[in-house]
Amino acid sequence: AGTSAAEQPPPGAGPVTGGTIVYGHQQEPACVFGGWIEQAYLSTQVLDALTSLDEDGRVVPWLARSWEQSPDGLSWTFHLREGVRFTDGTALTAAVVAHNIEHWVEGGNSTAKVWLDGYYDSATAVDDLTLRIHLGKPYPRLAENLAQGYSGIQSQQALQTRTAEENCEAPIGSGAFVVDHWDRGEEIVLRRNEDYTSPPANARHTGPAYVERIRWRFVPDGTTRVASLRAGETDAIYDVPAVDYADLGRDGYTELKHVTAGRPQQLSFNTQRGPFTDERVRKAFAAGLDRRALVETIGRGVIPYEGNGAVSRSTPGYSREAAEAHSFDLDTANRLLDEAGWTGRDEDGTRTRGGERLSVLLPYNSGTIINADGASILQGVQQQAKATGFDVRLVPVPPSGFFAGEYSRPDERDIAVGYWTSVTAGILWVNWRPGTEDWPNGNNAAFYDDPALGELIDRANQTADPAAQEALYRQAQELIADRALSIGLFDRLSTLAVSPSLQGVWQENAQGGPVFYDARFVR
Amino acid sequence: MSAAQHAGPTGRSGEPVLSVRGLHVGFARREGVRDVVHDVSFDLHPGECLAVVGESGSGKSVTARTLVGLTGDGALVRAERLHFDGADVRGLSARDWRRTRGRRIGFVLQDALVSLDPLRPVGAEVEEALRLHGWRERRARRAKVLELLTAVGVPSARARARQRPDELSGGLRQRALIASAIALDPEVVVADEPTTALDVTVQAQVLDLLAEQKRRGVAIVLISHDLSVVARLADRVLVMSGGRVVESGPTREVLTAPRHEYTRALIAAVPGEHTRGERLSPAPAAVLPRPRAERPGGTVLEASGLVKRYATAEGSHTAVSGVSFSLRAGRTLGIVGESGSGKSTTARLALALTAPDEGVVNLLGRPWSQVPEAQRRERRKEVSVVQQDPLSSFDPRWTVERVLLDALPPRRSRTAGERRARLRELLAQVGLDEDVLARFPLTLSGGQRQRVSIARALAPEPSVVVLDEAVSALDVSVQAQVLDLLADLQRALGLSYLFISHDLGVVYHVSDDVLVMKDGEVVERGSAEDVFERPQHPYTRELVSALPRLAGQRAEEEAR
Amino acid sequence: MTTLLLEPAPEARAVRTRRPRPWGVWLAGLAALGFGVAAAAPGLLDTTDPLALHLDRALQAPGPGHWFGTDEAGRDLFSRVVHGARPSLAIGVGASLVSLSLAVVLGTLAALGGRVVAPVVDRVVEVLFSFPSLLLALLLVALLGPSAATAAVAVGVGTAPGYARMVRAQVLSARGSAYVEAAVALGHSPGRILRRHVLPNALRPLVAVMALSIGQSIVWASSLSFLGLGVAPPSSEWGALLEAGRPYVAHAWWLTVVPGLVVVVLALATTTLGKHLQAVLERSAS
Amino acid sequence: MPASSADAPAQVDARFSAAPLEDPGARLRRTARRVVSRLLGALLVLWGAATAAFLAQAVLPGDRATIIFNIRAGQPIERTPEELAAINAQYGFQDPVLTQYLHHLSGLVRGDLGESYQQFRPVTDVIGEQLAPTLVLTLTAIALAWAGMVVWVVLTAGRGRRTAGLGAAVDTATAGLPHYWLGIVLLLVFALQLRWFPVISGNSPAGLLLPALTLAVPLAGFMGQATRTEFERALQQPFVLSARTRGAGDLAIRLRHVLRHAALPAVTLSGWALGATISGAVVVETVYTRAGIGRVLVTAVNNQDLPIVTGVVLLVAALYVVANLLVDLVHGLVDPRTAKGGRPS
Ligand SMILES: Nc1ncnc2c1ncn2[C@@H]1O[C@H](COP(=O)(O)OP(=O)(O)OP(=O)(O)O)[C@@H](O)[C@H]1O
Ligand SMILES: Nc1ncnc2c1ncn2[C@@H]1O[C@H](COP(=O)(O)OP(=O)(O)OP(=O)(O)O)[C@@H](O)[C@H]1O
Ligand SMILES: [Mg+2]
Ligand SMILES: [Mg+2]
Repeated sequence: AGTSAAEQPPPGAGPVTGGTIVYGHQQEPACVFGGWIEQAYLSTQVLDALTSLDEDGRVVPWLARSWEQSPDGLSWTFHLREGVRFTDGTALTAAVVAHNIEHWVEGGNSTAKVWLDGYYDSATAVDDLTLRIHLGKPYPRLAENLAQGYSGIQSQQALQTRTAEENCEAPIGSGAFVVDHWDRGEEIVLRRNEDYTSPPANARHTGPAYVERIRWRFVPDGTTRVASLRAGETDAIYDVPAVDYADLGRDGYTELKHVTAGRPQQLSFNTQRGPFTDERVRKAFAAGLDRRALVETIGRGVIPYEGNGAVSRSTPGYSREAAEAHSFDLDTANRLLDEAGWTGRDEDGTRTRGGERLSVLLPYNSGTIINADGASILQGVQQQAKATGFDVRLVPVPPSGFFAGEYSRPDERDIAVGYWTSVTAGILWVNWRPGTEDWPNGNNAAFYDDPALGELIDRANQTADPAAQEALYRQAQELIADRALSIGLFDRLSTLAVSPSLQGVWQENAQGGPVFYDARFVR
Repeated sequence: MSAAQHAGPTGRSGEPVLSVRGLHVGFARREGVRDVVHDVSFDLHPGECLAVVGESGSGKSVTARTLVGLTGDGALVRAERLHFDGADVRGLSARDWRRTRGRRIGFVLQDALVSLDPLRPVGAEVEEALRLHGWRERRARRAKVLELLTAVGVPSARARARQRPDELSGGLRQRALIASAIALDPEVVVADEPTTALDVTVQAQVLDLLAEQKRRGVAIVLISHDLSVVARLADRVLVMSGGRVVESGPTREVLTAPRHEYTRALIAAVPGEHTRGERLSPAPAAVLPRPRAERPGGTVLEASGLVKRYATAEGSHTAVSGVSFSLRAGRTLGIVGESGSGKSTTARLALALTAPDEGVVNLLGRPWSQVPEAQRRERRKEVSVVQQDPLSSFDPRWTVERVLLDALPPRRSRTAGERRARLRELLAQVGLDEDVLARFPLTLSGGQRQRVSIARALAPEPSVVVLDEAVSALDVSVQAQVLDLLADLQRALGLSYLFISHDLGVVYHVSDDVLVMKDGEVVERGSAEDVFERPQHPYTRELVSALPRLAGQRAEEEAR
Repeated sequence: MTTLLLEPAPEARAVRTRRPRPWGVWLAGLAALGFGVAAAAPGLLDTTDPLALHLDRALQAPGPGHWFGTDEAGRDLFSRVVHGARPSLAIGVGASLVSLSLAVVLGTLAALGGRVVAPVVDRVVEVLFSFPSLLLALLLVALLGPSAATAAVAVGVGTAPGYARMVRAQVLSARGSAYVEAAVALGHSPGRILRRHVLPNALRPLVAVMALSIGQSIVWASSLSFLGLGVAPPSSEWGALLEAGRPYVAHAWWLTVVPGLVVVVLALATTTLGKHLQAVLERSAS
Repeated sequence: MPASSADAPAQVDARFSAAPLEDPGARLRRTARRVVSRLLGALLVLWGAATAAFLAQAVLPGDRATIIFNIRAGQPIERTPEELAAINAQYGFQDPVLTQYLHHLSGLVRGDLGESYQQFRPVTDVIGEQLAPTLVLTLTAIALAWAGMVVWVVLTAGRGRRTAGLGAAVDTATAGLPHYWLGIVLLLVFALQLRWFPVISGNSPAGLLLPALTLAVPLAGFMGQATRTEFERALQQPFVLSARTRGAGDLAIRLRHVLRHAALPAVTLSGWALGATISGAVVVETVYTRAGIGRVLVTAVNNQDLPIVTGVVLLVAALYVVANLLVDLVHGLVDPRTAKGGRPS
């Protein structure tokens, strides 16, 4: 149904300013600013960050005109743009930014905190427009990380004087848009900031945005989103279902696709308990899957297959070699399992060893982390693994249980699945840092506490020279692939479909969120 | 078809308003068409009342409904002639029928008490007839409704019109129904059992109402299985049996000198003062007399100062107040009274199914109502009950056999064989075949059900049986059989009966002593003869005078 | 003699005692038999593996080879529907059982509990009634994890209060009936009367109600799947199938239409049989 | 599913020779007594619901502070006690359960439902702004369901084997339509293909019809099943024949007499539907992109935003109580016989 072509702008039409963009997004967050990617997307519209990423993933100036690190890498100096004012009239100063960073670390944004944890020490205002961030360890990719939507800078006055509710619903930033109002359950309406002066360096124009308003509607159902775009009720939609992707493109809609950097959707094996403590079993599992065929069929050619279990292809320092490890090879898989002693078979065809079945538990968070396509792919994994004698038990975990920490302990699962967006391979540190007694690492999904791997990643993180750093990151990825600690499935995508009458929409390069600052209608 | 078979004009001139010849009505069944009315013919003149009598299922209602084109689903109607007011109605369209019904032919349905929409005020029901036939103006309709209700004898019509049927007594409901039937001054009124289920006094009023219509020139078809009703109103009678007219003629002739055997049986079956001590039904019921230990003489059941109150939405309602009686061994105590007078409540008190608020009941000389139920359970076999509505008194899932087995006292008959023998004995006592054992009560006829109910009551070998309206739901002829059966059983087994009925004739027929109740109180007591021949209390007098009698009895009385 | 049919009018039909339509009942019986076989021995109807992937045959429309088409991973929908009968019926029957047993206990207590127990039970039923069934389901899933059993319990508990009221009314009416009075008059003990008369008569209509509720339960359970609370994939439970097919509704109609139709057919079949049963019971009871 | 047959109408009773003309004082007292007992009952239900909600929260797995923290952060990991201290202190999670319960109740008594853990807003605000769309949707759906059901039943009930059979089959089939399936199909056909309605309904009046229809069609089928049985039963009642003998036509009888008798189970069902909306509406709200309580509830449960969950539970209980009162009222209007002694069941 609904294969009608998009309405093209009439011939001779040209770009105009003004108008309201209706944008169909999938999830409604609790607040505009926060630790979720949904919030980062919204924050980017109303809050400016210190830095931005260009199409090649390079850091470019935003609120920070320029920056430099001290030779020992332990202190960063950011020179702020002059004359920037928050929409409550207060000025952007180094003290304000320092206050923001302290605010995140103290719980104001736990995702921002994750990126600074372990490195960050303090932030001070050297003068009005010079900010100094002191680190405990060198962190060469700090500037890239500050480009994420979690690091939007808010008015200090607003943070200090307004209620939590007000700052949740309409944070005060210096961004291209301000929150006009929020009809919960329906939409957030953003209004153009008429006095906007501080676009990022990779923006395509300066001054206020072209369009007057954005109606950021929450349309949870994928079919409805596509239908609304086709019916002309929305000008752009997020998260195009794979099955609609080709049709929309053919019918004249502009499609944007961003492979988010960071950890792709992957399977991490429990290396502390159960059958996967044996490396051969992990490798056999990997070899027994035709992951590419599975992803490409169910993803309908839209969702890219990702073999690398550590980072995705758009991440600086990505290792292709790691991605190509463990190709589909049933013979190898069976041989490895035989070697590991799983030689018996029960009536279902599941392998056994000494009366124990080769049964593994794969819980996943249904709905938020794993969408419908993802769930299908996991079912495919389950089915393919059956051929080599694995009994994969899939357990969809509702969000409430998931966040309550169900299936988070080593004795509760054999495989973990999930992604983590990031702008650098620094995500490796988050995911693979060995936990210690006083600094446990709940994000180490493989429960793989290898000081050598941790040290390797840490060294990479602290290496200032990009080439040397990337080499170290690659080394870490290959180590992970080599030991089959985690195997990749598919890349996490941010997709947009835009009506032909709207031009100039682009995706910011940290997480693929839509940027409407440069967008304008063609009439 | 002989002329005698249809009631020809008897001394009346002019055109009949209704003329029927050779009417056959059948219903389509899976097996084919089955006729239930055969070859019925009659003429009806203005101001004349034709009665159709016969036992249940004889085709009276079907004939009546056919007269207004509402025979029923799958009905096949054939007639040589079906004329209304000189015009053939056989080919009438649905629309024309609707114009005729209500306006030219008024119809009072058989189930009068449920024939008014229970959710609407009765005024609206009467008004509907007017509205359907061109009375456009609401105010005029309202006025007419009040006029009609007043005319049929509804007191304070304005208030009553606003009440719903459940707020009205049966008599008032029946009157409202009649009001809606005569609202448009129809030429013909068909009244199907207009007085069944009414108390005698009310019955008399309704009959008067119809007589009034007759006087005004309306032709009336009166359907009834009650000959005494017919005797009061009808000019001519059509006796139906098995869908056929077996006899017809002027009322007095048919009732005093019945030619057909069926008519004679029908007349003989009507209980009353004449029939006391006599059989009502022609065939004697087969009773196996069973030798039995003589009961000690004297009082078996004794009640004194019984009071029973019920809490209602309006407060407390006294259903029974200060009732005392004593039932002597081997005798029958009749309780008679209009609906709601507390008869059933008295029965339940006597059975200790409900506890009296005041007063006591003694059974066989020992306290009965005052002891805990656990102590009574053992003694319950001494007193049995035949309930008002036999069908609902059987568990619908149980066969007759199970019903009866359940009633056998466990100790007397231990083995299956003994029990079987006892069942056979019981069935023989009540005159039933053994093949009813396997059947469900639902599939039995009314008379059979009542017999099963009686058999169940006899099973524990009681000395007292409480019979609550044991024959009210039955046809005269079946009623006659059951009454005879009860009498036989009493004689054979030495039973004592507490016999409750609203039917004076029945009570007179069976009772040795009588209690007359009104509004929960006993207004008169004494021997049956005293109460019925020499009523003291005005209420009793009113009852007795309202008692309809057959034309034949009338004649005799007049002669006396 | 002339023959005429007087107004074969609708009113006439009103007089007729309604008889069940035998062909409808036969069809329903046949369908129920089919469902029963699919649930008991799916291998008889379909020998293929419902979960086997055929990545080269994804999203094929119904046709030869794949009667009901294939899904996004090339799994055969016919096979899935057949193998989904067992969990689906388990939910339907399980939910009905849960709901009716709860209803019987609550309803009987509410009717016969006397002055102390009955009002308490009444209130419990009311609170259950007023508690959003969705929340109940969400809570149960949070506690027990998503599975057919959870879905059955969630739907069952959610629908129980309605039935409990029905049972209460039935028990009350049976207890007030003339045949119970007759049994009392015969001197039978209260326990015996409860066992022999009150409960059997009060609960008899529930047989039909149960048949009616099976289809309904499956539909309700399938709504749980919509919220991700239904049976865990890759189960072929029909509600889960429906939900899994939803993203493809505009491209592969069969993925939703077929399981949807199956649920509707089941509902029709059980309802028809239930009504028939009710009619049979009523005929022997009234 | 309320049983229709169970609510037996008050037995026809010839015993009251005439309704006694009662004194107005008694009636007033009786009404007052009934109002008070109804109010008490309503309070009990609310209290029960609040307690049930509280208990449900208590038995849910997981540490509440962790959940709040994790959801705010979007990361499902273990937290250190230091991280959780602030949240524990803020919401009093360390207090004994009984203290928390009493605190909870005393808040409710004051009309304070607390503040959302995730939105930092008073629960009354969160729910308040979603209540209207939900009510509008439900009431419209109920109205549509009634309209459709009445037309369909009046046209098909008791009209011979085939028509009546078809009518009943359609009832059953529509009652079995899952909301989300019906919703998507209606959306694709009427909004996308025919463009009669907006795809995103929002809270616009034009966007109300499809979502309401989605809820209404299965409800109509559901009500139709109950109504049809009663309708066919009523068609066989003597008063129908009685009306015919007055010359009334078929349709007039169906509409003026029979319908009213058959309506009671549907009235009861409507009351139930009003209360059950929350569960049914979430699907429709999602498909049609409407604001409403259903989505609030699902989000809140997923987020374990317990103050909102409790608030919704109380709201639904209150709705249920109100719906019940309305149902009683309508019952009394439709069948005045029941008004006297109150509704049986
Ligand atoms: N609509 C119908 N369809 C089939 N058979 C019918 C129908 N109406 C009546 N009958 C049958 O026709 C016969 C005559 O019934 P009818 O109602 O005329 O009896 P009746 O003389 O009025 O009896 P009663 O005194 O009990 O009212 C009965 O056997 C009855 O079962
Ligand atoms: N269980 C009860 N609760 C409330 N009122 C009752 C109850 N049983 C009987 N009554 C009332 O008590 C009065 C007497 O009723 P009862 O049944 O004894 O009358 P009856 O003489 O047997 O009438 P009928 O001839 O109609 O059977 C009536 O007004 C009746 O409404
Ligand atoms: Mg009759
Ligand atoms: Mg009585």
